[in-house]
Amino acid sequence: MNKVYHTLKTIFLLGWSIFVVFPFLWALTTSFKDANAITSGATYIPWVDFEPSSQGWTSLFTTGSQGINIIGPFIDSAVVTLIASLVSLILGTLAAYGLSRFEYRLGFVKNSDITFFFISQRIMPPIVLAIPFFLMLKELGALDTIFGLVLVYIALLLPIAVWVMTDFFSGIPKELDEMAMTDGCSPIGAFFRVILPNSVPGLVVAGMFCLIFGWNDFFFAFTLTFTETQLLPVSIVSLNSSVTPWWSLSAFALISVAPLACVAVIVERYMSRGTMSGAIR
Amino acid sequence: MIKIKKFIGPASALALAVAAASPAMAKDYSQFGIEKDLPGTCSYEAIDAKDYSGRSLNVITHAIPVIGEPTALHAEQFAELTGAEVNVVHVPFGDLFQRIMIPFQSEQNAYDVLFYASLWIGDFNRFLEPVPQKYLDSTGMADVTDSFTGVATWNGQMIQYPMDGDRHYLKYRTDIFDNADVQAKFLADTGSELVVPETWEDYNKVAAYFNDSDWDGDGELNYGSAEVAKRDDLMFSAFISRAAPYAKHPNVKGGFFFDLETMEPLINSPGFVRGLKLFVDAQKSFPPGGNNFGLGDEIFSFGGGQTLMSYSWDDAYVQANGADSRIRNMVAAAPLPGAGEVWNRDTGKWDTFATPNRAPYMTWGWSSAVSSMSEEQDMAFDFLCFFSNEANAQHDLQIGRFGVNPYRDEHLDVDFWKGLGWEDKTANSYVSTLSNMEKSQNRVFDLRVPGVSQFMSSMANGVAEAMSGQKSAQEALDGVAKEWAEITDRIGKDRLREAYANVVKLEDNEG
Amino acid sequence: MLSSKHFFLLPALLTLVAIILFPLLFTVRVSFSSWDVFQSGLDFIGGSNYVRVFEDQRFWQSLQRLSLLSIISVSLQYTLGFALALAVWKQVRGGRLMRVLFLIPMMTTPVVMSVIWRTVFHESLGPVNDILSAFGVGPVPWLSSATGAFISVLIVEVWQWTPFMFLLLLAGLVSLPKEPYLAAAIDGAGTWRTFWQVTFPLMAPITIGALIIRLIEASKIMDTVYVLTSGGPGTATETSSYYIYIRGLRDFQIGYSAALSLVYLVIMIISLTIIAKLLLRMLVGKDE
Amino acid sequence: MLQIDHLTTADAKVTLDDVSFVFEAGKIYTILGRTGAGKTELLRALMGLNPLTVGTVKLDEEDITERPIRARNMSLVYQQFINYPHLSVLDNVAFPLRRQGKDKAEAHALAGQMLTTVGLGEFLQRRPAQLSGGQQQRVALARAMVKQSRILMLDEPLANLDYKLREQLREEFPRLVADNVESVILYTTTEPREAMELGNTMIVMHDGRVIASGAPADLFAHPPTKDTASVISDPPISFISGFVRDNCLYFSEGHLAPSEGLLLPADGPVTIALRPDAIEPDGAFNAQIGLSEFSGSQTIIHLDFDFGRAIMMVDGIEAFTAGNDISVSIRSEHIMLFAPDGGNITLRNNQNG
Repeated sequence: MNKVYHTLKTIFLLGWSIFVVFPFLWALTTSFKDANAITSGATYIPWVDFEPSSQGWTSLFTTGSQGINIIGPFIDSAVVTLIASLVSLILGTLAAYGLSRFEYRLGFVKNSDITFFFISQRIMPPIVLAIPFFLMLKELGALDTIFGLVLVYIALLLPIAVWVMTDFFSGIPKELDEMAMTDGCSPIGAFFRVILPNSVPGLVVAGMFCLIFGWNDFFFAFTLTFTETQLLPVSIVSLNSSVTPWWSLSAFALISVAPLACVAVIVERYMSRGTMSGAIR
Repeated sequence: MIKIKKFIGPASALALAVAAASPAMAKDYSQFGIEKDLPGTCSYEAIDAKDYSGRSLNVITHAIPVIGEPTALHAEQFAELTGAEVNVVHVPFGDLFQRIMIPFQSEQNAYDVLFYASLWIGDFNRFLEPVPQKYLDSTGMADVTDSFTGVATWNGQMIQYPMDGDRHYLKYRTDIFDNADVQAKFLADTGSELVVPETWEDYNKVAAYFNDSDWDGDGELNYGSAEVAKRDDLMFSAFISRAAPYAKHPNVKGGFFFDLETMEPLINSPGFVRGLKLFVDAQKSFPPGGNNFGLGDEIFSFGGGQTLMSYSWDDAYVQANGADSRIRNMVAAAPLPGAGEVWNRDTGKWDTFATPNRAPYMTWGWSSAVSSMSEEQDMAFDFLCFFSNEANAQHDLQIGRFGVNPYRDEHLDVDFWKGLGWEDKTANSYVSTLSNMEKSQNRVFDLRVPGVSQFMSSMANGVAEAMSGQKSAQEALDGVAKEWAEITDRIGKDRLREAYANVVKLEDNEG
Repeated sequence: MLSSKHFFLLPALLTLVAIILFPLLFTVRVSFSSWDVFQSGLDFIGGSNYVRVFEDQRFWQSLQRLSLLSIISVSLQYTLGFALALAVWKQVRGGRLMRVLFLIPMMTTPVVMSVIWRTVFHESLGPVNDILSAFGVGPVPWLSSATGAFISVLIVEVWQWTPFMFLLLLAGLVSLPKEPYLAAAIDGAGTWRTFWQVTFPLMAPITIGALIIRLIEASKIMDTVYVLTSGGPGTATETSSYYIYIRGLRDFQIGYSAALSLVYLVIMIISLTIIAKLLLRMLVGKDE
Repeated sequence: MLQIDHLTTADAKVTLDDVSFVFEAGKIYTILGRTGAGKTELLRALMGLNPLTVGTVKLDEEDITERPIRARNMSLVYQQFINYPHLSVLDNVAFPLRRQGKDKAEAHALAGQMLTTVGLGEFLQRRPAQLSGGQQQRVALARAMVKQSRILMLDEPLANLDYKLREQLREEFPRLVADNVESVILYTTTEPREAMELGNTMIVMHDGRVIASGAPADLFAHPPTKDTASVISDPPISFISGFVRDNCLYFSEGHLAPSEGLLLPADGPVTIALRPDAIEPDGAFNAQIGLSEFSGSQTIIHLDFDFGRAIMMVDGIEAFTAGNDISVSIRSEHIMLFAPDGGNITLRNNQNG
């Protein structure tokens, strides 16, 4: 029985690993193909199945008509994502702490309604907001700027930060703050001196989600910029012409995954230590 | 985005100015990838003489490579020649319209120069700057064919800058059609001669015969027909090509999509329904996944040698005959198949034609324009004029993935194409097919009216429903007609009629 | 106390309201106008856009399709994510590598990965049909049949978002208290019973949170459909947000798409609230 | 001196109802009450964590009702072992000193001393999570005491410890707090023994009110009300509704209760309280054995009499079979009498005794 169970488990894990890796492997081999290698049907191994070409990779670092230079967009993407994530994390953490510790009341609006208001922002499909955001940023003179995108991304990411951190704080006993206050801290001091240092796991998770959703957003980056500011997902679709260069897209996919794969390593470390206890609930 | 920034200090700018002022001495511009500069209003030499340093030009264009790559290339050259900063943004086709329209409607001066599908003229005309006289008089403009001058014109004024000429025609494999063994076998099997299809019924028949067999002997299965059938791609074009000969009666005037007088949609008339039935029927000869092919898939499929026939723009043709192609010079062009019976909406009857009725579809085509909000209009027009100058046009025509196709009389020159290594049949059939379309008196143009995307996406949706078997052809098109009537009401009949009259004028050869 | 409690909440609340208020009110206003491709003014046409929404079969069908798609995909993600989390929970050998690996799909950009998936599912040039043909299967119409396209979208969604469930559930498992397991072991409960009687109930709060958040995100599915199938074939994979996108940005019917959006929003908020309540009652046996 | 007047709270599961008391410095007050009696709420109200609807808190005649927590000079040890997880043991204890503005060296020195006092001198650099439960609670105690606050509150500090540790820490407790002569020490507990052992004064709470207070021994011997008696007794005291007639005490009609040496009230109904040690095996009363359980080295037996139920406690572990009959005697010196509503009742001299 136990043996059967173990075999099944191994098969399951192995199968899933293959499923996860498969598109990446396919992208890897495709990134070394050219048009001829692609139109002749599915092939897998360079030199054996097809003659490799480096065109997919070089086109990502070439400026001019032969490719898209992704270095600029890479930096823009990183800057926008990092700033927006940081601001969202700071504001979201403060708000989540407030919501988990104090009672707010405004007419019939209570804490749970405020939390719901935050989270409900995620329900809205981006398309709803495209035109209004465009007009708003136009009035602010913030179209096609990093600032404008950061502003919009904050609205996207703040709810995530509030969600994760509210859950996290509700897992930290209130007594900890009270103790800090009896020990001479103001409520704000208690937060910074005691709660915050104990919130690293929550902050890691919230930060991770902010980075993921910020880095991967396509729609707003696409609608709210013209030529000056260009984020990574948008620069890749500039290759999505009526003739799709499979090779460049594949190389690009692999590159764009790299930064967040590092995040995965960090997250895994916290996860296996079990310190995320309250971080996600 | 491709950002081209060229820093030309004051000293070199001065040097350029001096060079420009000094008496002409043919300079060598071959470092820009062209063979040689050709004389003309906006030749390399003429543009080299201009100094736009310190100014910048924002350009929106299609994704790389189709149109996107030549845009980036010529932007790079333009920047180098004039010292201007040229910012180019590339957008996938599906979103190009909204990316241009949102700034237009909200009066945001986002782009100076726009490259887009010419049929959007109905929506964009209010926001475009008419081409100044100076450019109308340019050498390049004089040679543009009548069709494409017409495409660029709105209410008698040229507001788009012609830089591409697009139309649908048939592409087929000569190694099969001209193969005596195959011909004999075809005759034996079907009882009829193997000829290039004259009607869409023939096309479907031939496609079905050759489907699912390895007729090129490479060990992989081959298929009958590759068509653009993906709903949100350019499927609407494919459908119109197929329906046009059945619905466009050479003797009936006054509108193809609508009755110009009443603005009643004609999209569910028997001609269109016949076309749709044949389109649905053709699916059985598609390669696997063929009913979800976008243009790119179609080009890969036919251009890669997988299918026997295809019809769309020149891209697949040029690619199939490119230097590194496996099927180079095994491909020829022919007019789109026609129809033996044509619906006559005046009499309400099918008229029979001894020679199949042809209705060449001058579909879509890329065009360019300058925004009327632009503060850099002089530079913008110079850029467009440079983009399509004689040397650049010749260069771009040769590269299939650029998507630039013949739009000047001089491009319809067999020797030019032979110069690229095309053999007689490949070059001759191409040039004659294109020239004959220019001469046709029964051409169909795109529905160039406000809200064209709504009409086309409604139509594509109906066609897709029929293709997937959700509805019959008649039901699907009845649904489309109903939606078209609603759209017409929303936009306003008079506004539409006014715009549509421009198209009908071209179709009825009055333009 | 008064000032400090506002110190915490107000910055975020005001920031969000400031960013979101205008777009929201604007959308409401636009939904009563005829803003279209030919006219961009804010005229007033009463509720006729809303009347049109209620008669729009395509919209309601897209909503049904969306419900089906998101419920199936989220259930699959949850089941698989839980199974994976349980499988690697106590896995020592290769455990870390697998955990990192299992997280990665979540980190990828949907719009980019969907392009890759499109090539994977390509019916004549892609590897899946090629491999299947080696077993004498196929060619499978992955993207060109209604069922195939629906399943393809499902596969991509499951690939991309199972890691999310995996992360939340594994983090939950790792921090479970040990006592109930001792008790179960003393009672002689087997693996199966321990799971249903100890693990599953203890994980209920995490389960609810994860399901709700995933449902919210899944209901917005857009990038995958946009790249993979464009809602086709026919309208087989056209979800609500993609339909709103077609109406709004492809057709440029801004007024009508605003009305669609708001109706959609109200429906989503109501149904998600109901689902949340139901889940709470089912899994925890209480309200709130 | 800490004086509270009419403390009343609202808006919580357990509310305080008009609690007044005067606490003196240097004394240990044990607050005894069942879970939900309002002990924790009282402490929280003192700290300013639970908003008051009515009432004042005065420290040395000064009204501190509206003062923020941090300015009240109080400290609190929680039932859960709560320390700052991110700080070392030493920094945990130094934390309040640092907040008082002491420099790092001084704070560390004082904290180190205090930790040595509580027996954790070797663990200064550990994190709290690396200590046992008892040690964690010692850290918490050290942190609470180190700042020499005027009011030191301990909220069931031993409740979550296992039996042995609890005994050990309870024994040590008086020594540990002996230095805090300036402080009012409040110690809540649910265990009568603990309250009686540790407290100079015992305060009994029930339903959000103080129902009795005084020296532990007095209160134990003469609880003023039925509720007090009930809270103080462990194992639980049994109550039987009886009556007095003709100067005789009856459990019920036909069941005369022993009353030698008891003062009895006037004729009428009365609540008879039987301490567990009032009943002993063998005697004139017959009962049926219900549940029996062991508590330490004693056995507690639930008995069903004809006139009601009561609990008997015997030394040693003995097996009593449920359902069997047993005869017991009831000793009158362990009987207490209350009014039928549980209140105090006026007693007269027993003419028999």
